[in-house]
Amino acid sequence: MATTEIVLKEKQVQQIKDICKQFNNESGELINVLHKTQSLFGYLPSEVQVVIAQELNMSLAKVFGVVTFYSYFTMTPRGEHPIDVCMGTACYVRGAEKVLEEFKRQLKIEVGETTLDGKFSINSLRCVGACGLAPVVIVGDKTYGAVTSADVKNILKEYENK
Amino acid sequence: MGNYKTEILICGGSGCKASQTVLTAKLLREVLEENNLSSEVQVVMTGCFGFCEKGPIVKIMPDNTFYVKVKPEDARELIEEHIIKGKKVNRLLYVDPKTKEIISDSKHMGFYKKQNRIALRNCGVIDPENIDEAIARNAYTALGKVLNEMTPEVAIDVMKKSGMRGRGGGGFPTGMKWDITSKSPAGQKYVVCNADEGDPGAFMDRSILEGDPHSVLEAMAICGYCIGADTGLIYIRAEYPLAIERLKIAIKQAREKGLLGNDILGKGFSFDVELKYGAGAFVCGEETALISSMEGLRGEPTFKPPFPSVEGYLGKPTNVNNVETFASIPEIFNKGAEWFASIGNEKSKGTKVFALAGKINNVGLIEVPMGTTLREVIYEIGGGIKDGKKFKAVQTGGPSGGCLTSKDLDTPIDYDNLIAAGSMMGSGGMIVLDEDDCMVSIAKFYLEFTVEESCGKCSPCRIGNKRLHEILEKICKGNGTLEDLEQLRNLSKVIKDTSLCGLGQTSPNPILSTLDNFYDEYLEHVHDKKCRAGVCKSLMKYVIEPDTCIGCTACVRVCPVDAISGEKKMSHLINQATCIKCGACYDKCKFNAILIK
Amino acid sequence: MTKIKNLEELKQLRDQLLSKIDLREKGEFPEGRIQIKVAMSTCGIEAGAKAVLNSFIEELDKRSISAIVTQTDCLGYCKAEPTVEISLPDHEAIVFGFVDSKKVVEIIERYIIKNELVDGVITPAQYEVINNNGLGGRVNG
Amino acid sequence: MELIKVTIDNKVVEVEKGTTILGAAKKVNVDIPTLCHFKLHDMNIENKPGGCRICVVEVDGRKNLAPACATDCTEGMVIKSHSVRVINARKTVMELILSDHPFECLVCAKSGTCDLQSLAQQLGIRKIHFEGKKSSYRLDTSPSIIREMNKCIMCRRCEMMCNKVQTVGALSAINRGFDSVVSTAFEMNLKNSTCTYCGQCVSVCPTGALTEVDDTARIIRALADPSKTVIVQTAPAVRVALGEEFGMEPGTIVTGKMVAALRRIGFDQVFDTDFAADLTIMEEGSELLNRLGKHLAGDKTVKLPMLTSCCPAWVNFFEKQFPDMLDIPSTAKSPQQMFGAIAKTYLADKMGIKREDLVVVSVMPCLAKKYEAQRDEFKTNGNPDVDFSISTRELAHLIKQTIRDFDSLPDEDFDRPMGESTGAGVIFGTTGGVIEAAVRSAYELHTHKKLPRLNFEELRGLEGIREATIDFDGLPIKIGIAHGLGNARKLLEDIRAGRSHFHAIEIMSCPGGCIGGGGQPLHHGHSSIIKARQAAIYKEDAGKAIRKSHENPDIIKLYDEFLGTPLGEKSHHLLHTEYFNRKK
Repeated sequence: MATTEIVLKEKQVQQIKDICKQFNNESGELINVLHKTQSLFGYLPSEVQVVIAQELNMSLAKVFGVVTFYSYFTMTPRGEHPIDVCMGTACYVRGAEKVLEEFKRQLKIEVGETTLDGKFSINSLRCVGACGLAPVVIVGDKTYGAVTSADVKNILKEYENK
Repeated sequence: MGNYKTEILICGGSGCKASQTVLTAKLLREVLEENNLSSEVQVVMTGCFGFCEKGPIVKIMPDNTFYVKVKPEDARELIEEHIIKGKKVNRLLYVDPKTKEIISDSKHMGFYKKQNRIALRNCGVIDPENIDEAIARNAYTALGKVLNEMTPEVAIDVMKKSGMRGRGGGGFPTGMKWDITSKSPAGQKYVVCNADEGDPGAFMDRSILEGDPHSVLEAMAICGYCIGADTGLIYIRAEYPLAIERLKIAIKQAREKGLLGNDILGKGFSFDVELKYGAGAFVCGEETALISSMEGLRGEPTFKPPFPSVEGYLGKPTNVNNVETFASIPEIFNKGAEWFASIGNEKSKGTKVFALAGKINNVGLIEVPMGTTLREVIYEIGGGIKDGKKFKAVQTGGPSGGCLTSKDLDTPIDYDNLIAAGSMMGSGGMIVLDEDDCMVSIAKFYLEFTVEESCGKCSPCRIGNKRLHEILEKICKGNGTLEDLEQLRNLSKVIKDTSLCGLGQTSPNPILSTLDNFYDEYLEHVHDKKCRAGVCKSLMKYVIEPDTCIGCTACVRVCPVDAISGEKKMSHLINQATCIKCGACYDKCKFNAILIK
Repeated sequence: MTKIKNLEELKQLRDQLLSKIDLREKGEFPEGRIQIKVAMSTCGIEAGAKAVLNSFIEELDKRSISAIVTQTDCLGYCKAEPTVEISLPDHEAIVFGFVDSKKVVEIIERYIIKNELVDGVITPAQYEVINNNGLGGRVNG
Repeated sequence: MELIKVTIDNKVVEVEKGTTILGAAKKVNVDIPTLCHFKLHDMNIENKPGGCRICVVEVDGRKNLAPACATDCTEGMVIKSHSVRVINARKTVMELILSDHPFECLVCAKSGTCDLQSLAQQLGIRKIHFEGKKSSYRLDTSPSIIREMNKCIMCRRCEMMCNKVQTVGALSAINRGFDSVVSTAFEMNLKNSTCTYCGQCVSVCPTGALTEVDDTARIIRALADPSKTVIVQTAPAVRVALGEEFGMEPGTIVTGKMVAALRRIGFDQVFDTDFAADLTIMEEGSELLNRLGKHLAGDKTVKLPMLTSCCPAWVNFFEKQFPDMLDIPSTAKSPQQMFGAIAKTYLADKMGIKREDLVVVSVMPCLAKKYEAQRDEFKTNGNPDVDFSISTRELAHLIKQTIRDFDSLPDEDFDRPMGESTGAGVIFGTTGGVIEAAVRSAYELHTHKKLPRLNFEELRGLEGIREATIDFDGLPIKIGIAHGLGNARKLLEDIRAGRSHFHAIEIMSCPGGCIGGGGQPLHHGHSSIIKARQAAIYKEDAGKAIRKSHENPDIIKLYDEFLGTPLGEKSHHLLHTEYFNRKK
């Protein structure tokens, strides 16, 4: 895994420990613990998983096995402006793939990656339930509906100087 | 309370919220305040109205006026015109696309006419964050009735008589499932609500949880009473933050009212509900995988038997039903098994919620009696195909389902007919496809999904689906052979025959059904190296028709790779070597001068 | 919040709470209900339509009569403002002119409850639908 | 037990309720091929993920095929084990698996013993109709084990062994779908993980994905070097298993042929690790008596129970997972390392050569021994006490490379002095053996009386955790035995929680002890093989003239000439070690 190594601050370790404690340090609560931790750090670097494995008294390999199983969990930090392109069927048949391709082309990154400057990351989602707006793109908290590949440039422009 | 003269209901479902209904609601309240109307007019944020195509929806009561596509900037006009002057804002009213008639009562719209909302009965009607409104609409009376009047056996019998079948896809009789779990040796048991809606293009479970969480909680408690469980768990996708929030509120309010917790309604029955979160794995919709995931493990399915009803969560008997199933149940007890069984057809009773999407005019969430035909759904409720294009197919059952074609349009929709037609009910995704859709690409789309979502535990699904996808890619690139088509069919059958769980057992369905119904399209890809829908990039190119092009340069400006050249007011040319076939020029050209060849 | 102790209490609570969503229930299924539409155009408001609307709601409430009270655009009879259209189940809708709070009581007591004829009715024949912007579209529904 | 009738390929069979189709098929000699399924019957070890889908059969009335390994029989079930549909499905699934497998069979370490290879042969695969992306992973080499996950077929046997049986937790399935594979946390190198090198993953791997590091070439090079004297020691469990590699019945004792073969390969001297095992008993037994005595005298600083320390994977296990309990195991080195320490001092002196010119090779049933030999604390000026450690399987390869007919070799004896051993040394090869050997000596050293009996049946068997109380002439000594690290963990946790009532505990990492070691010939899930090896060990013991370590004349001589007394200064220096916290 090519993640940059980080050193957790004591306070951060304590935060993870507190989360584990909230769930009684039960290994069966691993997924809940990972959710809470990810919402705290934005991602789940290996160092964080080490603490969780220790606190829940389970093997690190198992924790990693769970983290890599679920697409919601990520070991790479997302961009400042995370771009989610809905690839649900409704969006797909209305051209989401072209939109996704265009984001990838413009930003020169693949799905799941973050631009070098840390500004943007691209993810594809499975149905955000806004099928009436298909194809849907979400950047941060903002939702864009009926997006075409020609709109991509303008959407990115909105964030370039932010 | 109760003194409001008018209520403005505004959709607070995820889809409409994406279109800023929270802001709209805020502005509505502000304008009301400005006009000293806050005590007379109440703005209520409800769940989804279903008519997503026209969202955001605002409905004014008791005037029964249904406004569509309401944006924040419309708030002032709505208050000043409709509320203050009693004047309808015509431009925000629904216009029937055929008759051009303005319709303000949703009941008279084609979209709603044929619907019968049981699972969705409270969605778009009540404020899901206020238990009082749910109670006013009969919430928890079914639970009260069951606790007061029925033994678990009798209640299970009601379920059996109702003919209810699981709405999650398989269609297993719900009463029978409850019966089996109730007969598992006593001790700790669990009721699990499967809210891990993973089918891309289906969002009924989310809408129900967002719009009417109490009906699910109530039904889970009824189930708990029937099978002898005191704990309910809702396994919900973490990608559904709004549904999670509303469920949390609902659980809290139900506890405060004593409708969850100890000694519910004084009958000595205790039941409480906790949330467990999914983390983005479609396979967790499969009940054994869901249970693994709830236990904090990788969401890998296990071989059945043992079924969860015998050995489920933490090894204890567990009854798993999905959201829509639960949401329908209180009405069965309120109105009777006979009432429910009278809706639908011979083998499939009640109603089914579908998420209608794709190339259709009325995208949205609908609930129709079982046995409604596809034609009714697509042409009457759905309002026909978008942009006057030609209907090609409708995909049901998501990645596990198949494509139905015009020959199936008059087939009554039920579990068995859909399977007979080569598809399945699934969770209720219904994607309409038109002439611009390439059926090979559609199959490829679903296989890509399956490949991504396969857990990897069994070899046919792990490797077989990958190979299927690779063959489809090869075909779409124009490198397919006739043997590949044969290979697709054979491999699909073996994968179905040998896979461990429902995901693999159904994942080749999109291929098999498109092979059956659109073999000529496959042949064209393989033989003629042609994609008639112009979707497969390797088999198509964009060209400018010199006679039609007026040289407006719109395409030049939109082309991301500067592949288009030409003088102003002169016909343009696309450099095929540079063109990345993104289609931006095609979408942009107002003169239909760009053709797909 | 106090806990609900039994089914009876739940049902009582439900009945109390019904009023909370009454507007929605009534509005969705107006058939078979008393419908009162108060014309609230500029002319109507100037003539006191708002007070009339409030009186209707209050007086009906006092008598526990369930009715749908809505506002509507000008009924086209500006000289007789405030005007009110009332439709009782199984009856043709009729319009009253020059309605005030006193008249409201009379209309309720006599026309709505006892179904007696009350003065001030403008017969349908006297006017046409001028503005189809009116709530409900057609007045003679 | 309820009996039910099923029909398999027109044969009616009655089986107990709860029997799988696979089990029923065995009863009527119907061979249903399996791949991921793995069962060590007598040890309660089973891998049944139902994942490979090779064992599918057709069941009347069922819409899809059923995996025979995971489907229970039901009354009246009618099963077809090789219909056209079944055969087609099996072959297709097999082709799929092979389509994501490197075609390197000719040069694969597992060639010839590979389950996947033999299954492909059995199913008559001649062409793979699918092509596409193949999994590609980094080769991971550790001191003991090589992971070549391109060859992984996701049978999950290793994961089951590592987690359920051994509770080591170094491995887990990671990722999902086509990218899923069994790996370490963060796909780190095995040597950075919690791996103990017990090798149980290797011993169950059906393909070449997990293999041992092959040291035979280095040994051949050393043998060819005229400046080196190369000696070899062989562990007790090797002699009862090596024959299997040459087609002999499991449990055949090939001590003499093995010695003869090693001489023919070119080893200058062939010694026996059993000698070192006797030495271990002298040290460990004395340590136990010493600790026991102090403890009984009320010295609270002395910890009891004392745990054996001769199993290197076990040492790795507690160093990595129980670093708070490093003072509980005996400080005695393992027999392999005692042998090396004595060989490179006492023996080298006797032979008149420098330690650098003496190459000590060990043949072990074990992969962790490779790592143990490389530990820094077992080196003098960088020169290891044991230069190379090879497994039983590697020895078999070495023999096959050099000797045509192992079967017809004469029986030969070990060289002296380090080839003389007792029955007590032999039984080190099985679970319960070390503690039995210790009891035989400790009893007599403590009571100064002759043992009334030599066989301690109460310490023998294959139960995962066993306990017995041995009367030391009025002093009841409570003994615990665990094999399999999962069982060891339970005893350790008891000790940590203060619940343990034992005086001494023997721990072996591998199920069955060294006879089931990670370096042994593959048993392919037949626990009868492990049982046969165990019986052979006890047979070898029973046939020995001397069966108590302290009566080994060469051991007595070693103390007289060189070491002095057990636990003495020299012994302490050469034969004892210390443990390190290796938790990460």
